[in-house]
Amino acid sequence: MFRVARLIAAKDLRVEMRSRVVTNQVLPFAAIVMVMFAFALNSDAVVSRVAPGLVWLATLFSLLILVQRSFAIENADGATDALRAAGVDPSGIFLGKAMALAVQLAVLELVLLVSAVVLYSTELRVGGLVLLLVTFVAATVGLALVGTLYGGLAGGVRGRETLLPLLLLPVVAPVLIGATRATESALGTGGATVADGWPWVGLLAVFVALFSVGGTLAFGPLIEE
Amino acid sequence: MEDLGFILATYIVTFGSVAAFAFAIVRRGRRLAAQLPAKDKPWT
Amino acid sequence: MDPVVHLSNAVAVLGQFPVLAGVNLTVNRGEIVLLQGPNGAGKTSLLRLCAGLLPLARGEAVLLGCDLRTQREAVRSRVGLLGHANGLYADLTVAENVRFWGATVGASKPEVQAALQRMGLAQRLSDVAVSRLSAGQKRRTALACLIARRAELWLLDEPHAGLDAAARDELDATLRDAAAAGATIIVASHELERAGALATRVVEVVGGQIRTPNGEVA
Amino acid sequence: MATPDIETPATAAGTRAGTGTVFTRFIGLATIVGMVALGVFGLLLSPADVQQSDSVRILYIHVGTVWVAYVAFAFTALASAAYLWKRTTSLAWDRFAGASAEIGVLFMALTLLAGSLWGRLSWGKFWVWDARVTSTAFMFVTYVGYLAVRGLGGSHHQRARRSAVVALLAVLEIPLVHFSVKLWRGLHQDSSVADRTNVNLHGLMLFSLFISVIAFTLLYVWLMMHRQRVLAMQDAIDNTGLDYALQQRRDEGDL
Repeated sequence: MFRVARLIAAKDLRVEMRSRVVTNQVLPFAAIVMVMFAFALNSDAVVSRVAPGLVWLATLFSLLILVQRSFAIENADGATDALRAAGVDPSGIFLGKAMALAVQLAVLELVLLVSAVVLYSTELRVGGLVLLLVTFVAATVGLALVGTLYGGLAGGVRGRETLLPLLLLPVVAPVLIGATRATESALGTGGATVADGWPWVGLLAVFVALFSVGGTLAFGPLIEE
Repeated sequence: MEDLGFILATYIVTFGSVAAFAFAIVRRGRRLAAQLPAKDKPWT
Repeated sequence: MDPVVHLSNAVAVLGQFPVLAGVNLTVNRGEIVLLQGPNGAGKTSLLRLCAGLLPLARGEAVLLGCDLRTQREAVRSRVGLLGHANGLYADLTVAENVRFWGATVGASKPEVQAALQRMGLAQRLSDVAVSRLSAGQKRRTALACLIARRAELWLLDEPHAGLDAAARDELDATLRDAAAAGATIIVASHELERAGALATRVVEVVGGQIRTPNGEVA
Repeated sequence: MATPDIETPATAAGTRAGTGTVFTRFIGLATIVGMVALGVFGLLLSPADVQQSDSVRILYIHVGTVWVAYVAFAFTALASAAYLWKRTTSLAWDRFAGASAEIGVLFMALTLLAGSLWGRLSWGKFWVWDARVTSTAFMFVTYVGYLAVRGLGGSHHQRARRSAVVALLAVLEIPLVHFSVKLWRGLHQDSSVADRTNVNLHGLMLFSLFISVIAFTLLYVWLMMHRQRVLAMQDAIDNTGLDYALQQRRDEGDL
C-alpha cells in the first residue's frame, strides 16, 4: 500500500513539475482571490482582523480546483480505468494522491500566507511560529485527505464539477473553523493568545485521524464501478 | 393571537408539503404497481 | 491445459442496458482471437468484462484460472486492457510512463528497459513527452506498458485505429511476437483483412452474443 | 423509467392496490388523526407561553419534524451499515437508506423553515449561529449531497455501495462539524439557544409536544413503507426490463 502510495505521489508531482498547471494557474488564482477579498471588505482594519480566515477561505477555493486537476490528470487518457484494470491497490492510490495534493496545498498556503503579510499587513510573531507550523501541517493533511476522497467519488461521473463542491465544502467546515482560529492565535489576531490555539489543533488532529482511516477504507468502493 | 401569520405559515407549509410528498409517492406507487406481477410486490 | 478465458452465458449490464446478452467464449493460451461485428455489438464491453471493469450480471467467467466474481483483483493484475484511451500521462516521457506502469506490479529496471526495447522505444523516443508522440507511437508506448506490467492476457480495442500503414505492420509484428512469447491476445477490430491475417481465430459478436460463422449463437 | 410497451403478466395482476396494505392504511389513519389532534391542541387548546406568547405554537411542529429528521438520518446510517456488512447485505437495506434519507431531507427543510420563523419571533433573528442550529443546516446539505450521489446512476449494487459509503462518511462528518461549531461559539458567547429557550411547560403544552412527536413518528413510518415499496418496484421494473432488453439485444443480429 505505501509502495503504491509513494509511486502515485511521485508520479503526480512529476506531472505537475512538467505541466506547471498548479504553479502557473492555481497560485495566481489564489493570489487574485486575496486581492478581491480586500476589495470586498474595503477596510484595512477589517481585513487585517479577518486575514487568517481569508487565507483559509482562499485555500478552500483553491482546494476545489486542485482536486479537479488531480483527477483530471487521471481521466484525461483513461488512466483511472487503467489503474483499476491493473488491480492497483485503491488505498495506495488514495494515500498517494493525497500526499501529492498535500505538497501542492502546502506550497499554495505558503503563497497565501506571504500575500496576507504583504497585502493585509499581517504580522508573524516568534512565539506563535510552532503553533502556526503545526496548524498548517495538520490542516493541509486534513484537506488533502478529504479532497482526494470526494474528488475520487466525483471524478468518474458526469457533473463532477458541480457535485464536488456540494460534497466537499460541508465536510471541510471543521478545518476552516479550526485552522482559522488556530492561525489567529498564532498570529495574535484580535488579541488571541498562543495557548488558545492548541485546542483547535487538537480538532484538526482528530479530523486527520478520522479521515485518514475512513478515506483509506472508503476510497476503493467509491471509485469502483 | 399574536404573530398569526408566522404560525399559520409554519403549519400550512409543513402539512402542505408533507401531503404533496405523500400524494406523489402514492401516485407513483399506483402507476408502478400496475406494471408489475404480484411476486414483485411481497406486501400484497 | 486450462483455457485462459472461459465465459459461459456471461451477461453484463451498463446502466440498465444489457451490453452482453449471454456470451460463450473459450480462448486458449497463445491464441490471437479477433472479435468482429457492427458498432454497438458488444465488442468493447466484452473486453472490459474480461479486464474486470464491467461487473458480471449473470453467468460465469473464469480468467487465467480465477473466477471473475470472487477473485477479481487476482485477475486484474494479470490482464492488460488497451482501450480507446491509452492510459498514459501526457506530461510524462515514454520511459517514465512505462516505468510507472511497470512499477505497479513491481517490475525491475531491466524489465522496463526490455519492454521499451521490444517496442523500439529504448533510444530516440524514450525521453520524449507522450503529448508530443504520434498516435502510433502512443499505441506502442501503451503496449510497452502492458509488457512491463507482465500482462498475460492482452485485450486490445481497435488497436489499428488512427495508425498509418507502417505503424500497422509494426503493430501486427509486435502482437505476433507477444503471442509467440506466451501472451494470449483478444483484438476487437473493424480491419477485417488485416486483423484476419493476424488472428488465429475470428469470432463474430452480434447483439451482445457470439455467433458461429453460420450465424448460430455460440 | 418504465417502458409502457412492455408486455408483462403484471398488467393483469395490476390492481388499484399500489403500495398500500391494511397495515399502512391503519397507520395512515392514525397519522391523520394525530395531525388533526396536533392542529387542534397546538393552535387552539394549548395556552400561549408566558415568555414566548403564541410563537410557542410553532414549536409543536418544529419538534416533531426535527425528531423525524434525526430518526430518518440515523436509520439511513444504520441501513447503510447493514448493506455494507456482508452477512446482512441486501438491496432492501439500500432502499431503506434511500427512502429514509429522502424523508429526512424533506423534514430537515421543514425544520429549518419552522425554526427560523420561530427564531424571528422569539429572538428577532431568522438565524443564530448556535452549534445545534448550524450543524443541523450542515446535516441538511450533507444529505442533499447524499441524494445527489444516489442519483448518479449505474447498476443497483453500484448505487448501493457508493451511497452507503457516503452515508457512513456523513456519520463521521456530522459530529465533527457539531463539535467544531460548538467550540467556535463557545469562545464568543456563554449562553446557547438551549439556555435562552425558556419554555415554561404548561401541562397542555407538554401534551401537545407529545402528540407532535407521536403523530410525526407515525407519519415517518407511513412514508417509509410507501416510499420503500415504490423504490422496490422501480428496481424490480429495471430487472424485468432486463429480461426484455436481453431478448431484444439478442434479436439485434436477426434483423
